[in-house]
Parts: sequence; structure tokens; C-alpha cells
Amino acid sequence: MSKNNIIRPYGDTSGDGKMQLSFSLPVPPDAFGKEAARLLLERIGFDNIEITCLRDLREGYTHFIAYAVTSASVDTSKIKVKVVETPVMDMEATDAYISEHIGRKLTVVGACIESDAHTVGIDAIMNMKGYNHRFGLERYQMFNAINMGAQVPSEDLLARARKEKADAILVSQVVTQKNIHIKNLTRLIELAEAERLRDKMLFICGGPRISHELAIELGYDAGFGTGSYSTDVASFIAITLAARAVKA
Amino acid sequence: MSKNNIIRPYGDTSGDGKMQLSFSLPVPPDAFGKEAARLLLERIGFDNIEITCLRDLREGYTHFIAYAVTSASVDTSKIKVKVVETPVMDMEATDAYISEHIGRKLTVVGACIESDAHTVGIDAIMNMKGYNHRFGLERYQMFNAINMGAQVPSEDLLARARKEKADAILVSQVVTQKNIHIKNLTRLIELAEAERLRDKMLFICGGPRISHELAIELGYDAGFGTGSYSTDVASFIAITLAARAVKA
Amino acid sequence: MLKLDIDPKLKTRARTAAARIAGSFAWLFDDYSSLAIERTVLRLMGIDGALEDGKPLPNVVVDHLQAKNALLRGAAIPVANAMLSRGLNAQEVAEAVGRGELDLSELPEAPPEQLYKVLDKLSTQMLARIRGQREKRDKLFAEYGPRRVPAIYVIVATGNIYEDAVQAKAAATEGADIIAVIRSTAQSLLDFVPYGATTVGFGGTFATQENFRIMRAALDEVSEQQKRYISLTNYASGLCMPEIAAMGAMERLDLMLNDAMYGILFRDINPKRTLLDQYFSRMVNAYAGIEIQTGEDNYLTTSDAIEKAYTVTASQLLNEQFALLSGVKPEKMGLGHAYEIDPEQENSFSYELAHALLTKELFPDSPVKYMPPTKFASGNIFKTHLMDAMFNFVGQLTHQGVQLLGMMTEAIHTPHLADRSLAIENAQYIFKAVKDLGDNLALAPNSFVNRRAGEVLREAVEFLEMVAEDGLFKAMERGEFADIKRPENGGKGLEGVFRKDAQYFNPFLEKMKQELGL
Amino acid sequence: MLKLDIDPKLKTRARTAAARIAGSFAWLFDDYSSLAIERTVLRLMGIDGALEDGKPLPNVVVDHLQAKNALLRGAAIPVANAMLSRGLNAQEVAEAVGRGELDLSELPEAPPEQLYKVLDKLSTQMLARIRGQREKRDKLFAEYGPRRVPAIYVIVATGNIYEDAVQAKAAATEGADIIAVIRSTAQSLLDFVPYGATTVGFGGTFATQENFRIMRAALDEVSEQQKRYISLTNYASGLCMPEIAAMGAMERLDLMLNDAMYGILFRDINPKRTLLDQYFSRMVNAYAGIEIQTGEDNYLTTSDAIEKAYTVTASQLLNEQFALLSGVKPEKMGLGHAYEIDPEQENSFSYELAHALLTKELFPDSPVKYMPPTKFASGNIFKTHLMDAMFNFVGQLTHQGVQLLGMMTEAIHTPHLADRSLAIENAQYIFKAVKDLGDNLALAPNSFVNRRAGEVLREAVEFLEMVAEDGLFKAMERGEFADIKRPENGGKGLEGVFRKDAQYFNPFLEKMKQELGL
Ligand code: B12
Ligand code: B12
Ligand SMILES: Cc1ncc(COP(=O)(O)O)c(C=O)c1O
Ligand SMILES: Cc1ncc(COP(=O)(O)O)c(C=O)c1O
Repeated sequence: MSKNNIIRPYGDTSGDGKMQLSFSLPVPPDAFGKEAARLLLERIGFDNIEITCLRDLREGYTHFIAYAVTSASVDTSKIKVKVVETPVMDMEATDAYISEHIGRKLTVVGACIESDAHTVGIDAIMNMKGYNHRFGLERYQMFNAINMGAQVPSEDLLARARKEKADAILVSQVVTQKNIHIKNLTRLIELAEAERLRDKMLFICGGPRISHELAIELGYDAGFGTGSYSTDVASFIAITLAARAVKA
Repeated sequence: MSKNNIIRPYGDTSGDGKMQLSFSLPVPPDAFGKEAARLLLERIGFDNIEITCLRDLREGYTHFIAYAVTSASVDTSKIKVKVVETPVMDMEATDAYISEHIGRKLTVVGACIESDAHTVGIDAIMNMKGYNHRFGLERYQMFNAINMGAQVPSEDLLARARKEKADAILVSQVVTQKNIHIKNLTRLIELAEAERLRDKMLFICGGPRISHELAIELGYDAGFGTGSYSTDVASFIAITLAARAVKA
Repeated sequence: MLKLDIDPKLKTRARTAAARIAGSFAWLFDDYSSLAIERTVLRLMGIDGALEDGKPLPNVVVDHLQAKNALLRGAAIPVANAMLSRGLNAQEVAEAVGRGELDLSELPEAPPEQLYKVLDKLSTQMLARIRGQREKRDKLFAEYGPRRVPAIYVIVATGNIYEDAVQAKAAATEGADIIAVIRSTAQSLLDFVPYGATTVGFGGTFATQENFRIMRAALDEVSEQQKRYISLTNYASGLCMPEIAAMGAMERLDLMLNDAMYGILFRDINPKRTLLDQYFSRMVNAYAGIEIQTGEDNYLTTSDAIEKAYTVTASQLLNEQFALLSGVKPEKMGLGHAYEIDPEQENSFSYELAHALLTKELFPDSPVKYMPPTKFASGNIFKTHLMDAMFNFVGQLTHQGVQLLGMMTEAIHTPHLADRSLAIENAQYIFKAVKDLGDNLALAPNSFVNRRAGEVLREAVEFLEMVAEDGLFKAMERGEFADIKRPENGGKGLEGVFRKDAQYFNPFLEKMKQELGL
Repeated sequence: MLKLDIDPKLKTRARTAAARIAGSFAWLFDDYSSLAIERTVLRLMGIDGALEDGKPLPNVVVDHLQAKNALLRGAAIPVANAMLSRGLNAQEVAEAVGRGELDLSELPEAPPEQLYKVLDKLSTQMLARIRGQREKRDKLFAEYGPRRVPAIYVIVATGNIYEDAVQAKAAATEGADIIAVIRSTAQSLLDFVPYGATTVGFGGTFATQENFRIMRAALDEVSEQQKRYISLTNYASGLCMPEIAAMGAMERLDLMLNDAMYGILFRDINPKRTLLDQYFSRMVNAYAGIEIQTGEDNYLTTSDAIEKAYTVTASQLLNEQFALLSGVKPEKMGLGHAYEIDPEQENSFSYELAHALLTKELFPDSPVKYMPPTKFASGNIFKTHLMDAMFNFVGQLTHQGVQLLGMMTEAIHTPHLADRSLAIENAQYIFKAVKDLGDNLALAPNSFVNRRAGEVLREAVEFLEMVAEDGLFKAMERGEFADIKRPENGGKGLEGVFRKDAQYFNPFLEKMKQELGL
């Protein structure tokens, strides 16, 4: 660990700045190509560049593997992480918390929206059997969990949420190619705003490339990435809604 | 392939700038650490940063795997590669060439200098049996090849070269930790200059982290990296010395 | 030689139950047709192209007929009738319908012999074209030699067919034997096949006939250079199963994802529609000499690979029986299996060895489509690369037919050029390292691997016998497959299924059945 | 169970020839000593520290005695004499010599009984300390449980012992069982052991007693946290073989690189010096309960792993016989073997399986030191990672004793923190995946693996019988080992070998021989 706040990558000597890279370029696998790769890394700002491997990808491309040194650093005292800040309670505690602080079952409606059919993530959060030894929301006494499944049009999700008077909407987005998840999530929020639903319920999204920070940016109340559990979401919903109830 | 000279890394769309990285930082494997990693990559200048993996290295370190996009590019029309420019002839052709253009056997003295004991590389170039179906210099009719082996002090190598009236010195450097190879190679050239041997013979170096460019920078006549063969070196020596003989 | 010690009686029971299940659908296959089948007939008659809004002419014509309540005898006769009546070819008929200039239900009806004659000519032509493609493939394989076992199969999925073509050529040159163009997300739910070359897709590239053609041309080029026939594959699944099969047959695709039940379970397509469409699409594949590939791997992406291993075996047996009904030969049945065992599982490799050997044991002639670890692939590319190596190891050790190479970036993005190349390098290294290892080894009697394989087969037999007893649709309704409940009359596309009337005629179905000896 | 089918007669012939060769050096072991041995004696008597110029006191004293021609009866007696004569302890004697204040050759000679008494006391003390370390190790193993098989062994090599300690702790916490601190380049050629903690080294960190202590303390800390005894290893090779062994014994190293012939062949150290030094150093190791590790892998870094496989077997057999002469028990003999087969070789895995099984077959009780691919490791880290996975696979499948994890950056740099962690991840994944796979498998009779193992053993037997006939030194002179010619009187360090005179006395040698039953 470094003594001060300024940190740099570590290879085998503190702060040596060593990084491993690999990338492909439209150049031949020869000295010319290697020099192109070196120049690219130099252009990015790396020093001590070692191109350790050239792999002929055919059709005019070459794959490079490299080690290089960066002089960039990060001041850890300045890092601000946007994370969900509510504490995480287990199922029993969450149920008890809701009983005590809200006093009624909460309704959540979940779906993989638009073209996305990856239900495993949302199922992990919602389905009875849950994930990694945490039961899903369906199992909670104080949640009425409705899982609409795969490829649900945003319109349908909102309609159902309105119909069920949902307290929260849970959206999953797993496919991210060409940032399709950003487009879909943005459209959902815009529709919700147009339909004056945005302020009536919590909007929560999740998926392997979703962070809380991104979610906030997109206008959601929270975002959950890889390794999230029902407990995280349930606690967040319970505590946030309880707080709002107090305020209101 | 890109239509113009400006190239960028290629993931799955021309010029998308995608690169893979991995590195370690003295931060914990959590959201805070992840943000530190993201900031570092941002600081270096990457966009679209995806930290795909955090691996707990213990003792306060975390290993990150990431994909990110660089906006850096290289203009291939401006690349100048320093490569050995003499054509490569096979053993018979080289022997014939020396007979015809120089008319006598050439003496070369080779060694792994200083603390380096990695003789496989220099042996590949010099020993009878050679490497990858190319015989070594000992097998050539027109070379008198003396291989001094491992851990030869620079002084001893120069003394022997002087004694044998060598036409070329072949130095191998494989260990590169803390740039020891640069130090050793520089010292050899300085000694040679001090002893007025530098201009009496060719100085050639080789090793996995040696490039022709580096060799030139260090004051050598040529440098040979990974995948070099006796044929490369033999041709270079023969043609360069023949040219010098003509000039002289 | 690694050979399991399996009770032959169990094998017989397994096949008997599966045959009973598949055999119970004669009513469906004989008496029904679907919009997709009719569109296929039109495509085979030579109708292609699309309206300006993108709607393909086969859809235009079939929808027109349905709207006019004129589809029950099939699409072939009305179009043949219009050809005779107007002196047009099939394409011109479709275009005229598309322009709204022609109402197929209002034309005078030509005598049946004339209609049959027109259709006989068209179907003879098209079947000759398809046979021609089959023969060309056979010729090229004969010339260049057969595919390696396991064959190296990689995917391209940029969304842009031109970018795909470059990547496919690169991969083939590096050693890939089979290129799969992954389809754009959810194409299976489109009730039409997009027209023309496409450059935008999500998580894959649209399956269109023009895209097939572009890719086939690119691979023919590499085959010629490499003196190795490079096969092409795509997906005949979803609401356009038979259409895509037909396009593949015309454009010389060599393999086709084509599962009997995938659409039902994993795409919520109506059970009847799916079984019916698969019946005809597989017949097209059989006729074209296309190797079908089934989707058993899908069971394991949502269920546990050990607990639910028997569902894979059961599905393989069902896929086999359905395929036989469509005339697919065992050596063209790429039944699916996947290495989806949790790497945290102790002896994961031994479990997988048991499962992979069981597949080989049950289907010795099948070019098994062996799928890589995906579920437990993570953002740790180094670890995923190792899991793929173990997968490649088992593939070579047990001589699976087709190795769908895993990518170290499986959990991150659709493959980059370098990812695919590293996957090929991985396979080539492992395949070479353990080339004949299997010949050195034997299974210890009563070893875990033997016991485990027996256990999975037993579970599969019990499951199939239960399904045979209750009926497939009932079992699906109860969620017996993949824990997903699919009612007989639920799901997408049921409205596209109709009962044929007495005049129904499908010239291709008849001829292919005959030639395939069905 | 994977078990080779090997002719037992061949095994007997192999051991007989090796024993004949090792047994022919009684003249050397009985009648000679070396500077290194004498320095070791001094260290064991308690002399440590160095002059300002870095020259260690044991060297100062021994060089002094040699210069005064007073070394032939060993260093123990003169120093004991000075202790008596001046009333100093051993360290003070050495310091006085270092300051030039004391000439050991000019002191009046105390009566032998008194000298022996001093030495008896000192040697009893030191041997008790060493036994204490051995017992502590045994106790900790008994408490925490034995090492896993194969044990996970990783190297640290930053050059800076403090940086090494952090990396070692990280690795041990992640799962490493054994930490090896790689020595700085060419330390074996130094005729002294540097003193104190060091922070600069090349390609490794200097072996010094203080460095041993620092690392041992770091690992004891982790052992305690992890409730798993983490072993430490270093190199007792080169011109200071016995000194480093003694330092290791004092500081509780648990394993020691300690090959009978490595110095001769790979470091051009004089053959007599090497054999003599290894004899004594191994006795120290045996006494301290330290597991020795031999360097057969080195043969394969310069020669072809298939063609010269028999040299590994021959060297293992010789190392075994020499070790027995020094009192090392088979279960403390980590004989070396390496996975150095060209990945381009077809069936590389099967070749390696044969070689690895042969080692196990010949030395069933040896905690074989199994080395990873290094020669064919390349700058392609992804490929190297796969080669390491195959190595880990064979290690677990054949239950080798100690797995020296390969690093994916083997061809690039000494390991970074993350490289080592990825190597551990690789091993842990593979070890778990194929945990009991071996129990499922048997070798097909007359399979390639069986035939190949038999062939290697036959070649080794023929080679050893030839060497036994000609004599080891003659064979080395002719370059029969590793294609390197080493004349009996060539190489470094011959001047440090001397014939003991009649008064020679080495209290440690005597006592250890007795206790070890030699
Ligand atoms: C299983 C799987 C499938 C299955 C899906 C089955 C199903 N019913 O879900 C099948 C086989 C059907 C499938 C198909 C396809 N897939 Co897919 N698939 C995967 C795979 C292997 C695993 C995904 C998974 O289940 N992860 C496990 C779950 C538990 O993790 P998770 O989704 O991240 O969820 C966790 C968190 O993110 C969070 N979370 C997720 N959602 C939510 C929501 C809320 C509200 C909250 C609070 C939290 C939360 O909590 C969960 C638990 O911790 C991945 C590769 C991989 N290893 O990641 C590819 C992958 C996701 N698929 C991919 C693709 C491209 C496809 C296809 C489009 C391919 C094609 N053209 O055919 C199709 C089409 C699917 C479609 N229309 O969307 C790509 C996506 C690439 C990208 N980044 O854009 C991947 C990465 C594979 C690849 N490298 O190409 N796939
Ligand atoms: C074999 C080997 C050894 C053998 C060497 C045996 C011998 N007689 O050479 C042994 C086991 C003795 C050894 C020991 C050590 N090694 Co070592 N070793 C290697 C290994 C595995 C292979 C090197 C090799 O033989 N390559 C094959 C040859 C053919 O390639 P080459 O050297 O690049 O040569 C080619 C070209 O470069 C060129 N070339 C080379 N020299 C010359 C000269 C001329 C004139 C020309 C024209 C061309 C030329 O032509 C050759 C043919 O194409 C590498 C790892 C690896 N896979 O690269 C580590 C490696 C080189 N070793 C390393 C280290 C640290 C050591 C030690 C210092 C470790 C230790 N502390 O004990 C010791 C000490 C050695 C010393 N004093 O130098 C490190 C170096 C790290 C660094 N970059 O600084 C490596 C990279 C391993 C690692 N990751 O830690 N090693
Ligand atoms: C049989 C089968 N068809 C089709 C697909 C995917 O295509 P789509 O997403 O269009 O359903 C898969 C995917 O695994 C499959 O197994
Ligand atoms: C037995 C043995 N000793 C020592 C070493 C390396 O140490 P050095 O470079 O100091 O000789 C090795 C390296 O492989 C070895 O095998």
C-alpha cells in the first residue's frame, strides 16, 4: 500500500505503473506493425513499452500483447463513489422493517425490457428460489412481486405497474452491444415521465454493466450490477420508501 | 483495414478503439477500488471504460481487468521502422557470398556477458546444430565462430576479440530486469571505445527484448530480437563487411 | 478407448419413449400448415424481395391470401393460378399483389392439371437448385477432405454483414471449420425474414438471404485459398423456421440451428406452431443435406448442469425422433450438449466427462454440437480462457463432432476479432496436445464417471416415460421442461397455424417426402 | 488409478547402476573438505556478520586460515583454540581476526580434550537449535494439517526482500503452500553469502540469513492467520551450498534447492567441489528435516524434452543415491521433473503424462518437484496460461508432490503480483476440476503412454550403466550430461577443495552422521 493518497499501478515494485494491454490493429504482423503498436501506446502516454507478442489475425490485422508503464495516478482521497447507501438487511429483517415502518405489502413489477431476453438476472432477484442462498422477492412476506419476464415492451411494463399501483419498477438490461441498454433505459424513463408515473414509484435497474452511478445519471433511483442480491434491492426499497413516507 | 493512414485499435467495428487492460492497484476489491481503477483509466485518457473484473490480491491490492476505448491513433504513413536492411541469404549463399566478395573466413566471437547465463539464444545463432532448421555459424564454411558461453565479463570478451582479430562481436542479453541489459550493453561499447576496438569490428547484440532500433541507439551496428536466425546475422555480417571493404 | 459401461436396455427404453412422444404428432404434421410454411412455399417458388416499408413479398402474398380467406388450400395453388391467368412468373405475381393490383381470390380458376403442371415445373427447378448446392458441397468436401473432428466452430456477431465477412475470413484462415453468423437479438420473434444486406443488428446480424449469400461467397473464397471447405451456419428457429431453412438450402448453408422445442421453451412461441414448422423446416434441411443443430445447451443456461443433466439427454432423444420423422439422417443430427458445470464444483471435469461420454454413447453417429461454458464465464478473461481449455480438452478426448469454441470475453461482449483468434489458438493447442489421449485411457469399472452417466440416463428415461404417458403438451403445460410452463394454446404465432382443407397442396412437401422416402 | 506397467527388473537395474556411481565417491566424501564446508562449520559455531566491505566473517576466518596454511585440520579447532586461549566466544574470535588483531596460526595450542569440549558444547547447542526448528515445523504441520498434494509453490523475485515479503504473504493468503525466494542472478558463483537484508537484486533476491529470517517471520504470520503452515524455500546451490543449507536449517526453511550435479553442469563449478559440498549440505538438510529439491528441469531448458527425457530419469536416480548417502529420507527428496514439451508436438500431453507417471512410479515416496513449461512459454500470455493449465492438470492427475506454478508472463518478466495470483487461480481451478479424475481412469495395456515410459526408463538404464562403467567424472568430461563437457579439474572453486589431514575435525559432520545413522 502506498504511504500517501497518490496511487499508481503495481507490478512488482511499489508504484511502478506497470500495466498489461492487448489490442488489434490493421497492420501486418512484422516490424512495421510492431512499431505502429508501440507508437499507439506512446501516443496514449505509456512509457517503457514492451510489445511481447504479435499474433497474425489474418485479413490484414495483428493482435498485440504488451506491457507498459503509465505515469498516471489517482488521488484516493478525492474518490467519490456513488453507491447505494442504505444498509443491507436479510429477508426476515426486511419483512419486519416493512411491517413496522410502512405497514403494508409493497408491490414491485419487474421485467427484462425491449429486446432483452436475459431473465436469469431479474429472476435471481425476484423468483422464489433466488440466487446464491438468498431467496427472491417472491418469497418475502411483505412483497407482492410480479415478474413479467423477457422482452417486455416498456409500454407494457408501465401499464402493468400503473394497474398494480406498484411501489417500484425493476428493470433488467443485460445486452449492451452498441449501448442498447442505455437507449432502452432512457426511453423507459421518458415514457414514465410522459405518463406522469415517474414520481409515483421507485425506478430501479440492474444488469452486469449497470452501476448505481449510471442508474442515477439515467434518472433512476438506484442501479445494481454484477453480484447483487435480492437483499440489496429489498432493503433499498424498504428503507427508501419508509423515509419517503415519513417525509410525506 | 482502414481506408486511410490513420489507424486505431479494432474490436469488432473498424476503428472502434477497443483495448483490453489489466493492472493492480493498492485499493480494496470493492466499489471504491473499482472507481479508483476507472479514474486511473480515465486519467490515462480512455473512454467507455468497463471494469469487468476485480480480483482480490490480498494484502490490500486488487487486480483489475478492463476493456476501454482509446481515441489515440497512429498515422501509418509516418511510421519509420529501423530494421536490418540487408537481405537474408541461406547458409550456402552466404558462404558463397563471402568467398566471392571478401575472400577469407570471417571470425566472430560471441558471449552472454556479465551476469547473464542464458546461452540458449546465442547458441541458437552460433552452435553447429543451430535452431529451427537453420544451422549455426559454426557450421558455415566461411565463419570461424568462437562461442565463449555464459557470464563472460565484458573485458574478457573484448580481449578475446582483439586476440582473434575478430570481424564481429556477438553479445547476448536475456535478463532485462531493472534494465540490466541496457547497462551491460552500454558498458561493453564504452569499454570498446576506450580500448579503440569499436571501429575494428562489427558489434552486434541480441536477445528477446533487443530491437535493431535499440541496438543502434546503444551504439551497436545491429540488434536481433526474438525469432532471429543465424541466417539473419550471417547475411548482415557478410554484406556489411563486403560493403565496407569496397568503400575502404 | 474411453467407453462407458451403459445398460443397453436403458438405451432401448429411452428411444422407445422418445419415439412414442414424437410419433403422437401425426395429426399435426399431416393435417396442419402455418403461415411460415406457406411463405416458404412461395420462396421456393421463386418469390423474393420486399415492399418499400420492408415487408417481404412472401408475407405480403400470404397475408393477402389469409385476409381473403383463401389460404386453406395453401399458397402454391392461388399463385400458380395467377401465373396462368396473367401469364406472369411467381415473382411478378407477388409484386402485383404487393402493389395492390392483383387480388388472388378473385381470379378465374385454372384446371387442376394445369396448376399442378406449373407447380411441378417450379418445384422441380427449385429442388434441382437445392440438390445442386448439396452436390456442390459434397464435391468440395470430397476434393478438400472432410472436416476435422471436433470441427472448430466460431461465431461472428458484429451486426454488420460486411464486418462479419472480414472476421469470418480471418477466422477461417486461422483454422475455423465452421462459421456461425449469430442472429440479431430476438429475430426469432419476427414473423418475417428481413430483406437484403444488413449493417445494423444487436448482439448479432440479421439472417437474410442476401446476408447468407454474402457470407457464403466470402467463405467459398477462403475455402478455395485454404483448400479446406469452410461451412456456414445460421439459425432456423423462431417464427420463420422453414423460411430460413429454405433460404439456407438455396444459398448453401451447411448447418442450421434447428431445434424441435427451442421456440416453445425459450422464445414462448406456440407449441403447435413450433412443432409444425420444425417438421417442414427439417425436411428442407434433410433434403438440402444440411446438418441440423439442436439447442440443448439452453436448458443449462437457466438450470443447474448437474441437477438437470437429464433434461439435455431427454431433449436429445426427442430431437432425434422428430428429426427422423423429417428424414434427417443421424449423421446430420448435431444434437446439442454443453459444458456448463460450475467451476467451483469439485470434480467438475469428471462430471462433464460423464455427460459428454453419455452423449457420444447414445448418439455415436451424431456430429454432436458441443457448447462451451457460458453461464460461469465471468469478466475474468483469464479464468474463462482456462474453462474453455477444459471444454476443448473434453471435446477432443471424447471426439465430439462440432466444438463451438468458447470465448474468453463471453461474459463481456460479442467476440472481438482477437477474442475469436485466441479461442482458435486455445482449441488448436489443446486438440493437438490431447489428440490421441483417449486411445490411452480406459474407464475404471464402477468408477464415478460410469456411475454418473448411468444415473443421468436413468433419470432421462424416467422423465421421458412420464412425458410419453401424459403427452408432450401436457408436460410442457406443467412446466416439466426447463421449469417453464407453456400451454398448448399460448405463446406467439398460434394464429398462424391452420388446418389444411381437402384441396391443400404443397408441391415441395410432397416431392421431398417422396425423395426422402417418408 | 493411473498406473504404469513397468518391468520391475528395469527398476532394479536402474537403482543398482546409480548406487554404484554414487558409491564410488567415498574417497572424496571421507578424505576431503572445502572452504565452503569450513565456513559452514564456523557459521554453525555461531559466527556471523561481515566486514565493512561486505566480506562475511566466516570467509575472513577461513581465508585467513588458508593463507596461513592452517586449514587442513579444519576451521573448528583453530577457532576453538583461540576461544580458549583468549577467553572469547567464536563471534569475538572472528571479529578480532577481521580487525587484523588476531592470527589464529600463532596461538599456543590447547590440549585436544579441551578443544573437543568447547566444540562439543557449541555443536550440541547449534544442533539443538536446528532440531528445535525441525520440531517446531513438525508441530505446526501436526496442528494445521499436512500440505496439499500437489502443494502450490510460487516464486517471489523482486530483488527487494521487503517487497518479496508482501508478495509472499499475498500469495500465501490466496492459497500458496510454499514460497520460494528466487536468488539474484548468479549468486551461485559468489564464493560467499552476502550479509544482511537486501533490497536490490537482479532476477531475484539475494539469499542471506537475514532475508531468510524476514521471510520466515512473514510466513509464520500468515500461517497463523490461515491455520495452514506455509513453507519457505531457497537455493542451496553453487559455491556456498553447505553454508546456505546451514542458514536455512537455523532459520527454519522447509525446502532447499539442492542438486548433486547442478553446479557442475549449469554453473561450471568444479565437479569435486560440487559433489563434496552437496554431501555435507544435504546432511545439514537431512538433519534439519528440510526437503531437498533437485534440478532435473535444467536439463530440459537446453535439451529437447522428448529426446533427452532419459537424462531427467538418470539424474533423479543419481540424486536419490547421493541423497541417501547424506541421510536424506525418500519422503524428503523432492526430485525434479518438468513439463517442457513443445506445444507444437502432437500428443504433447500424452508424452508428458508418460514422463510424469514414470517419475511417480520410480519414486513413489518422493514429493516430486514438478516444474512448469518455461522454454516454450512466449510473450503470448494467454497461450502460456493454457500451457500452465495443462501442467496443472498433469500434476493433479498424477499426484505430483510440489507444483511449481507456471506464470503466464514466464517469457517476459519475473512475476508481478497479479501474475502470481492468476497462476494460483489457474492451479486451484484445475486441481479442483480434476481432483479425483485419476481414480476414474486406467491406462490401456500396451498404450502409447505405457510404451513411452518404458522406453525412457530403458534409455536411462543404459545410460547409467555406461556411466557406472566409465565413472561419473569421465562421463562428464565427455559431455554425456546435458551435452556439456566438464573436466574433473576444471570449473570454478577447485582451489577451495583440500585433502583433510589426520587431525581434521568437523564436530557437526561427526555428530550428524551419528544421529542420522550414517
Ligand atoms: C444465459 C445467457 C443467455 C440465455 C438467456 C436465458 C435466460 N432466460 O436468461 C440465452 C441462451 C437465451 C441467451 C441468448 C442470447 N444472448 Co446471452 N448470455 C447468457 C450468459 C451466458 C449468462 C447471463 C446470465 O444469465 N448471467 C447470470 C445472471 C445471474 O447475472 P446478471 O444477468 O448479471 O444478473 C445479476 C446482476 O446483473 C443483477 N441484475 C440483473 N438484472 C437486474 C435487475 C434488477 C432490477 C436488479 C436489482 C438487479 C439485476 O443481479 C443479478 C444477480 O446478481 C451471458 C454471458 C455471461 N456469462 O454473462 C450471455 C450474454 C449476456 N448474451 C449475449 C447475447 C448477445 C445474447 C444473444 C443476443 C445472442 C444471439 N444473438 O442469439 C441472445 C439473445 C437474447 C436476447 N434476446 O436478449 C451477450 C451480450 C453481449 C453484450 N454485452 O451486449 C453475452 C454477454 C454473451 C456474449 N459474450 O456474447 N443468452
Ligand atoms: C532457459 C532459461 C533459463 C536457463 C538458461 C539455460 C541456458 N544455458 O541458457 C536457466 C534455468 C539456467 C535459467 C536461469 C535463470 N533465469 Co532464465 N529463463 C530461461 C527461459 C525459460 C528461456 C530462455 C531461452 O532459452 N529462450 C530461447 C532462446 C532461443 O530465445 P532467446 O534467448 O530470445 O534468443 C533468440 C533471440 O533473442 C536472439 N538472440 C539472443 N541472443 C542473441 C545474440 C545475438 C548476437 C543475436 C544475433 C541474436 C540473439 O536469437 C535467439 C534465437 O532466435 C526464459 C523464459 C522464456 N520462456 O523466455 C527464462 C528467463 C529469461 N530467465 C529469467 C531469470 C530471471 C533467470 C534467473 C536469473 C532466475 C534465477 N534468479 O535463478 C536465472 C539465472 C540466469 C542467469 N544468471 O542469467 C527471466 C528473465 C526476466 C527478465 N526479463 O529479466 C526469464 C524471462 C524467466 C522469468 N520470467 O523470470 N533460465
Ligand atoms: C436452437 C436455437 N435457435 C436459435 C437460437 C438463438 O436465436 P434467437 O435469439 O433468434 O432465438 C439459439 C440460441 O441458443 C438456439 O439454441
Ligand atoms: C538446483 C538449482 N539450484 C540453483 C538454481 C538457480 O540458482 P543460481 O542462478 O544461483 O544458480 C537452480 C535453477 O534452476 C536450480 O535448479
